[in-house]
Amino acid sequence: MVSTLDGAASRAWVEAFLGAAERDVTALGDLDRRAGDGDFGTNLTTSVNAARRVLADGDAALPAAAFAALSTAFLGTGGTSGPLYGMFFRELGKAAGDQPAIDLPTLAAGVVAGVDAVCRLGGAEVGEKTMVDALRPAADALAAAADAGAPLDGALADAARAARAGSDTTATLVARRGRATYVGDAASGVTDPGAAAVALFFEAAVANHL
Amino acid sequence: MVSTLDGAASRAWVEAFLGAAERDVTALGDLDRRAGDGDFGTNLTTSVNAARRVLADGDAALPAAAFAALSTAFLGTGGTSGPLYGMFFRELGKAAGDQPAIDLPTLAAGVVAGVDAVCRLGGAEVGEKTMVDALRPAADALAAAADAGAPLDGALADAARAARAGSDTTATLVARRGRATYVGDAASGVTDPGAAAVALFFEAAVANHL
Amino acid sequence: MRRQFVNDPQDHVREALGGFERANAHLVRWDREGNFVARATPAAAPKVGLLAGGGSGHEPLHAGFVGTGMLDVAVPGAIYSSPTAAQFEAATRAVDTGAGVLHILKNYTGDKLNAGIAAELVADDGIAVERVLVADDLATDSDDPRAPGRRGTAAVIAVEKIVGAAAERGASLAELAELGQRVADGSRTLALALSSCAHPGEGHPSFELADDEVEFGVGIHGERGIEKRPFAPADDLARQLVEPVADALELKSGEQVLVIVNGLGATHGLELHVVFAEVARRMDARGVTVARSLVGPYLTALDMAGVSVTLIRVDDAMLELWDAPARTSVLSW
Amino acid sequence: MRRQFVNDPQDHVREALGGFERANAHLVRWDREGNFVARATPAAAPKVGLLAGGGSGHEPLHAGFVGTGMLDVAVPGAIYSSPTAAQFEAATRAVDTGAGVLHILKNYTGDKLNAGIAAELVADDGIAVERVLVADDLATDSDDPRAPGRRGTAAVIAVEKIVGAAAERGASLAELAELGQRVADGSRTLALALSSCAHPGEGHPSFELADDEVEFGVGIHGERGIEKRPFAPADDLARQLVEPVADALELKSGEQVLVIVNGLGATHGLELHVVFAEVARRMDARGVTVARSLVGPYLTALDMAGVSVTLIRVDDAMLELWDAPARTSVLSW
Ligand SMILES: Nc1ncnc2c1ncn2[C@@H]1O[C@H](COP(=O)(O)OP(=O)(O)O)[C@@H](O)[C@H]1O
Ligand SMILES: Nc1ncnc2c1ncn2[C@@H]1O[C@H](COP(=O)(O)OP(=O)(O)O)[C@@H](O)[C@H]1O
Ligand SMILES: [Mg+2]
Ligand SMILES: [Mg+2]
Ligand SMILES: [Mg+2]
Ligand SMILES: [Mg+2]
Repeated sequence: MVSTLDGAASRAWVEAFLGAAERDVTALGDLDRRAGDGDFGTNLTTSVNAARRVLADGDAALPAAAFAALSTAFLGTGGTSGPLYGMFFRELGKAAGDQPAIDLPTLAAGVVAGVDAVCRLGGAEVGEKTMVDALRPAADALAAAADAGAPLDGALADAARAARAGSDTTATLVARRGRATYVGDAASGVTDPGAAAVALFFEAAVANHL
Repeated sequence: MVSTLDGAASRAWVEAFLGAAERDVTALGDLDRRAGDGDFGTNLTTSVNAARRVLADGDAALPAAAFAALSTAFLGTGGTSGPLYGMFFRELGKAAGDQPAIDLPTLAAGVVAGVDAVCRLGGAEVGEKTMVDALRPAADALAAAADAGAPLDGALADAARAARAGSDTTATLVARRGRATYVGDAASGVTDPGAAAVALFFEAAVANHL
Repeated sequence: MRRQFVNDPQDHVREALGGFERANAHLVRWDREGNFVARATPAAAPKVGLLAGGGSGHEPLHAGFVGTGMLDVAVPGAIYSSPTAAQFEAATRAVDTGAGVLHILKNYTGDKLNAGIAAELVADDGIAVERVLVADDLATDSDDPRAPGRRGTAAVIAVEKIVGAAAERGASLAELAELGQRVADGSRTLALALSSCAHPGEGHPSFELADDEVEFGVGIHGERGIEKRPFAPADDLARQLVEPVADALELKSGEQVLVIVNGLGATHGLELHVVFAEVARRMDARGVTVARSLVGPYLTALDMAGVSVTLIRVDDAMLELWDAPARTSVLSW
Repeated sequence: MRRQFVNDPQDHVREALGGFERANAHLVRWDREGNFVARATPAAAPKVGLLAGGGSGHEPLHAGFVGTGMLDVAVPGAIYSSPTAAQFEAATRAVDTGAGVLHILKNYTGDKLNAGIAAELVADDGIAVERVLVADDLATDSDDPRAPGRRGTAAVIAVEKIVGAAAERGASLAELAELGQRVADGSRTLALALSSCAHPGEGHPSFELADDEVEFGVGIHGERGIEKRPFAPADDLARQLVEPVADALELKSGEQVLVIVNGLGATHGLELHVVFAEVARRMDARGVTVARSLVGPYLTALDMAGVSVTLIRVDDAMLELWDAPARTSVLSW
């Protein structure tokens, strides 16, 4: 049973996410080609490469540094997903502050603040076929686990399941935000790539046996 | 037997030339289409119309005014023929000065000066398939007649025959000046329009029974 | 087939920025790290920093308007894409002298999102940011409150010039935001294309037109317009652009306008001036004074053949600012 | 098919001149009778009048360079045709203040003939005229003494700017003619086209190119170049233009040049700056200093897609004149 996430663990999580993103980038790009403008894959690759560079320069001892590296990388990437992910990860880093290790309440607070930032800046709500459909359930799961005093690893597993389930529902939704609105019904049956990448992020925490 | 050209006669000559040019403009334009860049007809029409306007404002009593009207009109027209004709007619006007009527020596001197100006400015000599092939023989005929003390009407008839003959020879020549050089052998057999128009000018004097 | 002078299409904008910086080293510097184009010599006295940013492919916009009397910094995105939040952030920080920074944006979701994020990021360090949003494209006017609003196009140039002069004179951030928004709100534009544009390295334009039709109401990204209309003489096409614009602004006899007849890329100067002549005659017919005008390729859509007509309602104070000195690579007087 | 904003093709130039005059009324006036474009406010002190003229279709050349510090008058012919002798004459008379008039001509038979005639006509009234003949186009270099000589292209802009500044300072006609000819003689240009141009009202360009070839050594009138070459990346094409030009001028390490990378009409600013970047690198490689540069559509061939590269050998005195103030609708500093 793991109760906190130190610098090394945070970095391992982030690296696992970058690896998973890289592995699935073609499939994700393909989703955007079917239900968007097709640049999600290119954008994601740019972010992943930039994140690896920033991570190398960061303070390996601080959890905040790992999330801040993701934030910097995504904020330096084009498209709609880049800045929104960037602000999401930024809230994670801010929540971690200068703590050498973060506990579940801290992580949950950061994720909730991150999802709030995405919703505020992007204007999307659950059910509009965006990354929010994966982010919000994950945040809710973490917050509930934190309230219940649950262990961190179990909470992350809950969050991953919730994010994946939320991502899967997007295939049944009609886009009301972003470029997917332009293709309308042609996008029905297609999972939202931004939501799928969120699922990858939380699954990376679990796969990495935190 | 006519020995001088007064203002009315000069004007009648110029008007006869404008009429003939207008009548033959399509055929002349066609020659330039076959052995040049095709704009001779348009240029000539512009000059003819302008000349009529300028002529209307000129002093009908002065031979110089009739030739000056042609000069002004042609100098205000594009192409290579416009400015060269303009300078040719300018010399005629200058030779006439403010005389109320001009005699053959005056006319011959003006025509010779005009042809000299064309050769100097255009750089062409006889045999290069240009207007000079009609102008020079006409000038020579007038000068010879003046030297011989011949009457004006006969001299003009000589000049017209010489100009026409010179113009006809251009069909056998290969262009060495102007745009006709660009089409090379394709122009063989085609009369030079600039030379043909010169023939029209001297023939107009004869047809007009000066 | 369309062809362009291009090496690596992915690197086209960066290569061009390198060339632009070198050709205009007396006026601008291209910060490669932050990826923005700032004045070679920053404003001496503390003044509000003026920033404009957006996708590339619209050159000379915006970098061509960096210099004394206009912008402090331009932020170029990839072709037809928003700059990143990181670019906006770095550029904003670079030109803040303590008096705050004005973001001059054309109304596109990505630009607003990324510039908005940058504003939040710099707010953490006490840098004040205000925004002028230019939304002049009449073709995208709509009553639907959920619609994204009119797109922003060439009116942004007038905003940059007028606000630029006021900033040079020490106007506050709030004053500049108010002035700029007033200029923007008094502006409308309509555009039409005779042929669409191709991206560097691409052989075909984004859409094809029949010989007898024009694309009416196009934007600046090679997207289709609102409808096809018959090809017609220049004066006729000019009227189809200017009359709805004048109507939308409800221009009254006695009012003054700035006119921008803008080439969208491949349209020749002779054509632009023929169009302008008719636009000016239409203003005469309404009793509206053409106080000042710009005619040329100022905001392009790559190699699109087409023209946009912008009218900007101005008062004497705005005109006085328009006439104030500017030293940029494009506008200079 | 190509289409243009045009009413009556025959009237296109005049309509455009009307629009140009109206858009730039503070700078120029279009004398409709004499058909020339002169400064709105003639030079105050007596100075040598600077005149440049030639066919239209090359806008912004030459009317865009009329104003303080550059030309006194521009003489526009029909599209791709010489102005008439009458136009040259009227324009020459209009700008003579007693100090004489300098005719700045690009080397074309018609321009020389008509301007030469005008010079003779005004000589009758004691107006002195000298001529600078710009013949920079390396593509038409030839050893044949009977050949018409190199065509004149973009180097004329440098002549107008440098001589313009010297005229403003009171240089004599003979001094200006000598200076201008020296600038012209130290200039060479090469151009290539990715597609040819169509006249206003015409649907098709003057020649077609295969997708994999470019027309190398084109002039500015839509005529074919000297040969076809394979289409290639921008840097490669830029080198094919700049290297022979630098060789022809026998540029040595330590010398200084003005560079003009000129768009022939439809080529986008991004592309021109990419080409310029490579041209500048080639100068670096030779140890030649790019002292100043112009990058943009300054001398167009209607809607031709292509670029010309001009190098102009300059000394410090010429650079000082280049930097002197100018106020024209195109160049202003
Ligand atoms: N308004 C929005 N709020 C939240 N997420 C959004 C919004 N618009 C788009 N997205 C997300 O961004 C993803 C697309 O990202 P990307 O392809 O990088 O941007 P763009 O749509 O600008 O090309 C979508 O799959 C969706 O998850
Ligand atoms: N150098 C020259 N000297 C004398 N006449 C010339 C010369 N070049 C051309 N011409 C004359 O001009 C005529 C063509 O005139 P025009 O079509 O108006 O001019 P352009 O050749 O410029 O189109 C030719 O038929 C020829 O007679
Ligand atoms: Mg996308
Ligand atoms: Mg996109
Ligand atoms: Mg001809
Ligand atoms: Mg011709």
